[in-house]
Amino acid sequence: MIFDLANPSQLMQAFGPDLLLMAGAMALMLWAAWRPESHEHQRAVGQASLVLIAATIGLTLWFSTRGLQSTLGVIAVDNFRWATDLVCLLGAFGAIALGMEYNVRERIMPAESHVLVLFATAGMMVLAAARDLMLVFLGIELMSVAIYVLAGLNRRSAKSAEGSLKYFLLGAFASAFLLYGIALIYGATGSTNMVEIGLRVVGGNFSQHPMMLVGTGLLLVGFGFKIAAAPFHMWAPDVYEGAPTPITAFMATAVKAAAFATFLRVWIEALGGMGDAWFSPVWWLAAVAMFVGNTVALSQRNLKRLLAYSSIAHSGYLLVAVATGTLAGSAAFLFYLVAYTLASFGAFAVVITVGRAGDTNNELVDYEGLWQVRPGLAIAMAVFMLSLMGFPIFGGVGFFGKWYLLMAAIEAPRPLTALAVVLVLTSVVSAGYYLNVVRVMFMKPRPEGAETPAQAGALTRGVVFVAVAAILVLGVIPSRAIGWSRASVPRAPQMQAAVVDAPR
Amino acid sequence: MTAFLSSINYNAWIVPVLLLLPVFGAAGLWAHALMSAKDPDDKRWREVRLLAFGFFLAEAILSLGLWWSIDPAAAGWQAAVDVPWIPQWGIRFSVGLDGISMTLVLLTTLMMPLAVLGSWTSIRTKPHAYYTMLLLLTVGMLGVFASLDLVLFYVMWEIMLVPMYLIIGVWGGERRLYAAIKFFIYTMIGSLLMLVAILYLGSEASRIAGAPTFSYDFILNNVRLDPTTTLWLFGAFALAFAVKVPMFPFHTWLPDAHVEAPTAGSVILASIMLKMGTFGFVRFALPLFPSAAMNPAVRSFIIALAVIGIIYGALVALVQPDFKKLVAYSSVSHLGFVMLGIFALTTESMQGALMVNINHGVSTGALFLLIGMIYERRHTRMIADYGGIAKVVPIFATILTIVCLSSIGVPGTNGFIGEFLVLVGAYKTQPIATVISATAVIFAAAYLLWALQRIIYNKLDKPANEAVKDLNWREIGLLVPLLIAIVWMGVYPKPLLEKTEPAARRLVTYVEAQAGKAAPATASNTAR
Amino acid sequence: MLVESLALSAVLFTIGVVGVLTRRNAIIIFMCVELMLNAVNLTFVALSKVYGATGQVFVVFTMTVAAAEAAVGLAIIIAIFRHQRTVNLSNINLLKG
Amino acid sequence: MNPALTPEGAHPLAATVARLVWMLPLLPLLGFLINGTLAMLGAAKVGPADPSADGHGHGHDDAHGHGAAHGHDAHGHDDHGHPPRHKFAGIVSLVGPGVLVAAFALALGCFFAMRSVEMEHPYLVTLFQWMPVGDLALDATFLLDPLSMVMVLVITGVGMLIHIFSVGYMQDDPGYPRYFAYLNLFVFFMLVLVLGGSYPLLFVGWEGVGLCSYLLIGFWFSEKANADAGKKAFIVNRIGDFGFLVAMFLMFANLGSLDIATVAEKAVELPMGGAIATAIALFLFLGCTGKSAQIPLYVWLPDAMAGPTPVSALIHAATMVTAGVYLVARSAAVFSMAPVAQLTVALVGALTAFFAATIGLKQWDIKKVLAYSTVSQLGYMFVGVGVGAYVAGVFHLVTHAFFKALLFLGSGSVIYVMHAAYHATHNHDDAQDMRNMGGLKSYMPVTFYLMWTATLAIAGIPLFSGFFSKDEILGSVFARIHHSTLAEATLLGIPGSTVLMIVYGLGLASALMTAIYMTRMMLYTFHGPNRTGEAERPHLKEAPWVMTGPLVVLGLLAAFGGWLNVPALLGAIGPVGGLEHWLEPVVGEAGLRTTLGAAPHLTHETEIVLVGIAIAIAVAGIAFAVMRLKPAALVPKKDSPASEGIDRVLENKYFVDEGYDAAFVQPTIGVSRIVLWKGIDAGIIDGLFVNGSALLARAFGWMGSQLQTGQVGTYAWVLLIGVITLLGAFTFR
Repeated sequence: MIFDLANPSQLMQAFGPDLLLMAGAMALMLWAAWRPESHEHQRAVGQASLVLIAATIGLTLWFSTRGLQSTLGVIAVDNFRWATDLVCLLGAFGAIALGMEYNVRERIMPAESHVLVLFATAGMMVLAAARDLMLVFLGIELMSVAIYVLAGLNRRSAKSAEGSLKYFLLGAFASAFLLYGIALIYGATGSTNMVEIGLRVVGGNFSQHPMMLVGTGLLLVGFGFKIAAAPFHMWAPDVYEGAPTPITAFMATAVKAAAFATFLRVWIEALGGMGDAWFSPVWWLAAVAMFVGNTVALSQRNLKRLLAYSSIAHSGYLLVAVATGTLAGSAAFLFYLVAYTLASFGAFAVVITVGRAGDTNNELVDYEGLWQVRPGLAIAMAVFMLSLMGFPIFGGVGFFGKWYLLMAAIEAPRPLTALAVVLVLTSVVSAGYYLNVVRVMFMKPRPEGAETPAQAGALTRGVVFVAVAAILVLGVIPSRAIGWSRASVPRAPQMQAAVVDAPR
Repeated sequence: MTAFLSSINYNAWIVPVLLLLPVFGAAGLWAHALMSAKDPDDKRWREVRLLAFGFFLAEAILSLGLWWSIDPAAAGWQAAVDVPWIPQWGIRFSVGLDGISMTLVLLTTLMMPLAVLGSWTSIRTKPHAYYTMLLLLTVGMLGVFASLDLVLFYVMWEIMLVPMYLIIGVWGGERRLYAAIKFFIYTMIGSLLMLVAILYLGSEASRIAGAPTFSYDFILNNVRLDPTTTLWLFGAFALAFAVKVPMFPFHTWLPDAHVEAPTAGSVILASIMLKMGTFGFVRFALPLFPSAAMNPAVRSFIIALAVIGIIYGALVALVQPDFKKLVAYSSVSHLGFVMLGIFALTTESMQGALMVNINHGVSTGALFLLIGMIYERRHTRMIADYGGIAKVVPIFATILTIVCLSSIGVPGTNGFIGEFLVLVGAYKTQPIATVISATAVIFAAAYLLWALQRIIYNKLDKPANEAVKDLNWREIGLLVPLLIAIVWMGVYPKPLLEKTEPAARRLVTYVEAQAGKAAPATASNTAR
Repeated sequence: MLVESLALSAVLFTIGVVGVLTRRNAIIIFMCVELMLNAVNLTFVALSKVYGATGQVFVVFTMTVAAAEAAVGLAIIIAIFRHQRTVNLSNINLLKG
Repeated sequence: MNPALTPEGAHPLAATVARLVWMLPLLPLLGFLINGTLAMLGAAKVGPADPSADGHGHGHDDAHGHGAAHGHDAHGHDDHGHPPRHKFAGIVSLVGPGVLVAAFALALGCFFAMRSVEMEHPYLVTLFQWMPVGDLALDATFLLDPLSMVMVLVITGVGMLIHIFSVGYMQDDPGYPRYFAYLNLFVFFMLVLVLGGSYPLLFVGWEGVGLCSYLLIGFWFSEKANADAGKKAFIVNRIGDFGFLVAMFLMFANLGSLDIATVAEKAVELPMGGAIATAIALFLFLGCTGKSAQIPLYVWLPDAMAGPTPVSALIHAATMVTAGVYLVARSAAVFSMAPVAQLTVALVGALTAFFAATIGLKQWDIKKVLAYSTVSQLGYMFVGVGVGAYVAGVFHLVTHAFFKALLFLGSGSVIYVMHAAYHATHNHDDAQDMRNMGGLKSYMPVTFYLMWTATLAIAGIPLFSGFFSKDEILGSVFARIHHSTLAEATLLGIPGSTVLMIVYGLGLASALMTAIYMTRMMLYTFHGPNRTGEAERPHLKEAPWVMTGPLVVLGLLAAFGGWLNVPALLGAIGPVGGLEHWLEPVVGEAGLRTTLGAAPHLTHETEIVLVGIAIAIAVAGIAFAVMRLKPAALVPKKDSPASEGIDRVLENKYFVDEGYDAAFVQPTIGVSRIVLWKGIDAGIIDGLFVNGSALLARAFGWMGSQLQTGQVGTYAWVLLIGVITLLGAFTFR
C-alpha cells in the first residue's frame, strides 16, 4: 500500500504507531497524575506503559510487514523507520522495566517517570519517521525535553539535578545550532524536506555554497551533540552519571539510536550529494570520538561514567557508518545499533543490580571478586563487556556489528580503510577498560566484608538474561538479523533508481 | 586402519566433531557444576577433573585416526567440511586439513590431556570454570588449524584469547593481572589489524567472484592486488602472526604470560598457541601474499628479526633467574628458527621449521610440565632456590635432563632434526643469517645446562629441598609419552616428515613461482 | 533587505553564543539560548520572504518548543536551587572527571 | 647413498659376519638401556599421588642415601665405613663390560672378514631412511671401511679394557649402574660416530659422545666444580660443533649431499685451494678443535679430569678426543683440496702440542699432567693429518690410545690406592696431587712397571709404540717441506714451507718437553721417598686384579703397538707399513694429492738423521728430568709454598681460563643481563613501547578527564571550539 501523504487521513494512518503511543502516553499521564504518589501507583503505571509499548511494538511490527510505501512527504514510510522505532521501543521497554524496580529502591515515587519515557519515545518515533527538517527539530525537542526531566528524576539527588541542568543548558545550546543549521540549509535550498533538498543538492552546485556548507556544519554540530560525539560529548559523562541508571541506559541506547537514525537519514537522503563537503569532517569526527571516548574511559573508576565514555566511543564507531554514505553503511549501522543496544542495556542492568540505594556502589572497586559471589552476574557482565569490545563468540553479536561496520567502511565508494584501522586500534584501547572490568570481577579477590549484591527483581533479571541470550545467539547465527538490517535501509521514493550500492 | 576409517566415513565428520566435542564438554561441566552444587568441594573437584579429562581423552583418541586418514600427498583439502554460516556475507563454516595442519591438530589434541593431567592436583579453585576454559580453548586452537574460511579463521583465532586471559588471570601467579592483560592486548593489536586485512581481501574476492566470499582457496587462486596493497595486507597478517610467534621485538608478552600462567596454561601457550603464529605464516601470510613476503626488503627484514630473536632470546634466557622465564625466552629463540626456516623458503628449511614447531611443542611443553611439578612441591620457580635435587628426585632429574637435551637440540632427540633441517636448508638461500643463527647451538647449551646444573646438580645445600618428593606415577605416566616422542622424532622422524613434505614442497614451489611472477626483480633472490 | 536580516540574525546568534560562554548564572545562560533561538527565528522569517510560508511555520514550531523548554528549564533550575542554594554554575560541579 | 657406488647386496662383506655391523653400536645401547633402567630402579622412589597435599613431609632419608654421590674422585669422604655395594652391582658388572666384550668380538669378526675379502668400496648398511627431505636424502647408514674398522677396534678393544677396569675402580660407588649406563651409551655414540655413513649421522655420534662426556665429567654432580667442568666441556664443544654444522651447510649447499662418500667424490671436483673447499675444511677443523681440544678450544679437557679416571682414560684420552683426528682423516678428500686449511691444521696442532706441553711441565695433579699431555699428543696427531700424512696421524691415534689409556688407568690405580689409604684414615688430603705421592713403586710394582712402559712409549724411545708413530709424523712434516701442495701454499702470507719448518721445530720441542714432563711425573709418583703420610702408608697396596689385568694388556699394546706400521727404515723388525696398506683405499688418494702424486720421499740418509734426532731428543728429555728433578726434595702439598714467576704462570695454565672468562663469558652474561634483558627487553620494548603506549593512552585519558571539569562553561567552550573547527573544516577545505 502506498500512503498519499498529501491526504491528511492517510498521513494519520502512516503515523499510526506514533499516534498510538502518543495517545496512550497522554492517557497514562492523566492517570499517573490522578492518584497520589505511591510505589503501587508507580508500578501500575509502569505496567500499563509496558503494555502500551508492547502494543506499539506490535503495531509497528504489523506495519513493517505490510510492505508499506508512501508518496513524498513530511514522513518516511520505510523499513528504516520501523527498525529504528523497534530499537527505540525496545529501549523504552527496557528502561521502564528497569525503572519500575529501580524507582522502588531509590524511592522515586512519581508515576509520571514512566510516562515521560513514553513521551521521549514518541519523540524518537517522530525522529525515525521524519523526512522533513521541521519534524527533525520537533522530534529532537520532544525527545530531549522529556529526557531533561527524566535525567533529574531523582529529586533527592543533587547529582541528578546537576546532570539534568547541564544536559538542559547544553542541549538547548546545541539545539540552537541545529536549528540555525536547518535555517541555513533552508535558506540555501529553499526547502526543509529532505528528499527535495537531496534532489536540489544533486541537481545544483552546493558543495561550494557557503550557506549550505555552514548549515551542514551546524547540523553536524546539532546531531553530534545528541549522539554525544566528541568534542560535543562533554555533557554525556556527567549526565549519565547523574541520571537514574535506567534513564542512563535509555539515553545511551534509545536516544542515541533515534538521533543517529535521523542523522543518517538526513545525511543520506538530503546531503548525499554533499559528500565532498562533509566526508572529511565526519571522518575526523568519528576518529576523534573513538579516540576520546576510548582513552578517557581508561581513567574512569565509576561504571556509569565508564559506560558513558564507552558510548561516546560507540558514537564514533557508528559515525563510521555515516561516513560511508552508503546504504550498506545504513544496514551496518542498524545492525550495530542492535548489538550495541543489547550490550549497553545489559551492562546498565548489571550496574543497577550491583548498585545500592542512593545510586551508590557503582565504582569499579565494588565489582571486585563479583565472580565469587554472583557468578552468573559476573559472566553476564563479561559478555556485555566483550560484546561492547567487539569480541567474537564470547562477545556474541558485538563482533559481527563491528565486522559489518568495517566491511561497510572498506567497501564504501570512498574507502575508509584508514578509518577502519583507527577503529580497530581504538578498539584495542577499549580492551584496556572493558577487560579491566572483567579483570576486576574475575581476578581480584572479594574484599573482606563486602556485601553480596542482592538478587535483582524479576524484570531486571529478565533484561539481563534476554540481553545475554540475544547477544550470544546472534553472535553465532546472525544471518537473520543481517537480513533484517539489509532490508531496513532508508529508501526515499526518488532514490529507488539512484541506488547503486546494494547492501551486503 | 585406513580401510576401517573410510568404512566409518571418518573424514566426513571428524573435524566438526573435534570442534564440537569440547563445546559439549563445556556444557557437561556446567551441568555438573549445577547438579553437584551441594556436594563437598573435594568431591566435586575430583569428579570434574575426571570428567574434563575424559573429554580431552576422547578428543585425543578420536583425533588419532587423522594420522592415517589424511593423505598428505593429495592435492586438495582432506577431511573437509564446508557449510554456509552467514550466507549474506559469504562466510562459511569451511574446515579441512592437510599434512601440516594435521600434525598440529594432533599435537593439540594429544597435548591437551597431558596438560590436564599435569595440573591434576594444582587447580582447586573454581575447577569447573578452569576446565571449561581449557575446553573452549581447544575449540579455538583446533579451529585455527582447520579453518579454510578467513572469517572463521579469525573468529577461532580470537576466541582463544578469552579463555587464556582468564586462565592466566584467575589461576595464575602473583603478577597474573598484568600478564593477562598484556597477553590479551598485545595479541589483539595484531589480530585486529589482520581483521581489516581479511575484510579487504574478502571485499576484493567478492568483487572478483561476483558474490561475497572469504574462502581461502578462492582468495588464494584469484585475488591479485597491486604491490603496495599487498605489502600492507601482508604487514597486517604478519604483525598478527609475529606477535603470536612471538618474534622479536613483539615477544615481551610471552615471558610474563608464561611465568604467570598455571602449568596447563604455560604448556598450552608454549606447545600450541605459539604454533599458531608460525602456522599463520605458513598457511596465510606466505601463500596469500607471496610477492610481498618474498620482497627482498621484507624478507630480509623478517629474517633479520628471526635471527635477532634466535640470538637475543638465547642470550636473555641465559641470565634469567626464573626457570619459567628462561624457558619462555628459549621459546623466542626456538621460534626464531621456525621463522628462519619458513622465510628461507627451501623445502628442507620449511620442513625443518614445521619440525621445530612440533618439537618445540613437545619439549617446551614437557619443560613447563616439569616446572609445574616441581613448583607444586616447592612453590618456587627461582633457579637459585634449587640445587642438587637430583639426589632427592632422581626421576625428575633424569626426565628434566632428557627434555633439556631435546631443547638444546642434541642429536638423537627431536630438537636436533628440526634445527638441523632449518639451518641446512636455510643456508642455501640465507647463508649469513644461517651462520649467525647456528651460534645459537652454543647459547642454547649454555643457558639450559647452566640452569640444569643450578637446579639438579651442585650441592644439595638448601634444607627445604631435602624433603621434596619425587614424581608420582601419574606424572611419570604423562611424561613418558613425551619422552617417547622426543626420542622417536629424533631417531626416526621420517613418518612425521613424510606427513608434511608434500604440503611443504607445494608451498615452497608455489610461493617461489608466484613471487617470481609478481616481481621479476626478486627472482634472482629466490632462485637457487 | 534579505542580506541585512540574515546578518542581523547572525549577529544576534553570536551574541547569544557569547552570552552562554561568558555568563555563569543558569538563568541568564538560558536567556542567551533563547536569544539564539530567536535569532534563528529571524532567519526563518527573513527567508520565508524568498521561499514562502515554510519558514514562518517553522518559527511557530520553534516558539512552541522554546516555551516548553523554558517551562522545563526553569523547573530544573529550581530543582538545582533546592540542592545547591545557588544557580551560579561555577559552584555546580559535583559531576566531573 | 649412491647406489651405483655401492651395490649393497653385491658387496663382498655382505656375505660375512660384517653384515652384522649394525649390531656393533646396538650392543652398547642395549647395555645402556639395561643399566639405565637398573639405575633408575635403584635410585628412584616414586612420589605420592598428590604432591601438593603434603609438600614438606619427612621420611626421605633412604632416598637421600641412595642418591648420595661423592665429592671427589673415587670415594666420598663423608661415608664412613665400607659402603654396601649397589644392589644391582652384580648384574651391572656383567652387562656393562659384557656388551663391550661382545662388541669387541664382533669387531674382530668384522676385521677378519674384511681382511679376507677384496673390497674396493666401503661397505654400507642402510638401516632406515632418516631425514628424507627435499634434496636431502639422509639415511641411517653405517659405513664400514678400513678407517672405521681401525677406529672400531680401538674403541671396542680399549673400551672393553676400561670397562673391566671400571668394575674394580667404581665398585663401591652408589651410582654404579648409572656409571655403566653412561659408559655404554658413550661407546654407542662413539661407534655411531666412526660408523656414520653421512656427516649428520657422524654428527649424531659426535654430539652424543659430547653428551656422555658431559654426563660423566659431572658424574659426581654434587660438587659444583665437577658440574661446572661438565658444563664447560659441553659448551666449549658446542662452539666446535657450530663449526661442524656450518661445514655441513657449506657441503650441502655446494656439493649437494652430506653423505661421506658422495662428498668425497664431489669435493675433488672443487677448484684446488678454492674458497669453498678451504671454508669447509676450516669449519670442520673448528669442530675438531672443540672435540679434540686444540687451541683455542682446548680449555675444557683439563677440567674434564673431574670425571672418574677410567672415563678420562676412555673418553678424554683414547677415543672421543681423537674424533677430530678421525674427522680430518675421514674428510681427507676435502682437506686435500685445501692446502691452506691443511697448513692451518698442522700449525694449530703443532702450537697446541707445544703450548700444552709447557703447561704439562708444571702441573701437580697427576691427572692434569696427563690431560695436558693428551692435548699435546692430539696436537701431534693433527700435525700428522694436517700435512696430509693421514696414516701417520691415525697411527699415532692408535698408539696413543694404548699408552695414554694405560697411563690414565695407571694413574687411576694410583689414585684408587691413595684414596683408599686416605679414606681409611679419614684424611682429607688430595689423593691426586703428586706432592702427596712418591715412592709408590714399592707399593704398586705392577702399575709402576706398566706406567714406565707407557712413559717410554710416549717419550718416543725406540721400539716402543710411540716412537714409530711420532717419528712418522715428524718425518712426514719434513718430507712435505719440499714438493707438496702445502709447500706451495701460503698461510697468512707465510710460505707453506716455512710454516712446515715451524711445525717441525715445534714438534721437536714438544717431543723434548713430553719426555721431560712424563719423566717428572714418574719420578714424583713412584720414585723417591713416600710423602703420603705416616698413618696412610700401611694402607698403600696394589689395586685388585680386575684393575691391573687390563693394565697388563694395555702395557703389551703400548710396548708393541708400533709393529702395526713399521717404517721401511726398520723393515728388519717386522712387516713394513701394515697400517699404511690397510688405510690406503681410504686416504691414499688424498694423501697423494698433497704430495703431488708422488709418495713422500726422503733419502735414506735424511731419514736416519731425522730418526737420530728424535731418539736423541727423547733420551735427552728423560735424562734432563732425571738429573734436574729431585723427588726427595719435594714436600707434601699442604706444606708446599706458592710458586712464583714463570712457574706460577705455567701452573695456572697461562691464565687462559681466566682470560676467556673475562673476555667472553662475563661480557656475554653482563651484556645479556644489563643491555639485552634490563635494557632492551624490560627497558625499551616493555617500558617504552608496551607500557609506554599504555601509559600514553592513559595520559590522553587523564588529560581528557581533566578537561571534564564539571563546569558548564568549559563544556560550552569545548563545544564552541568544536563548532568553529567543524565550520572551518567545512568552509576552508
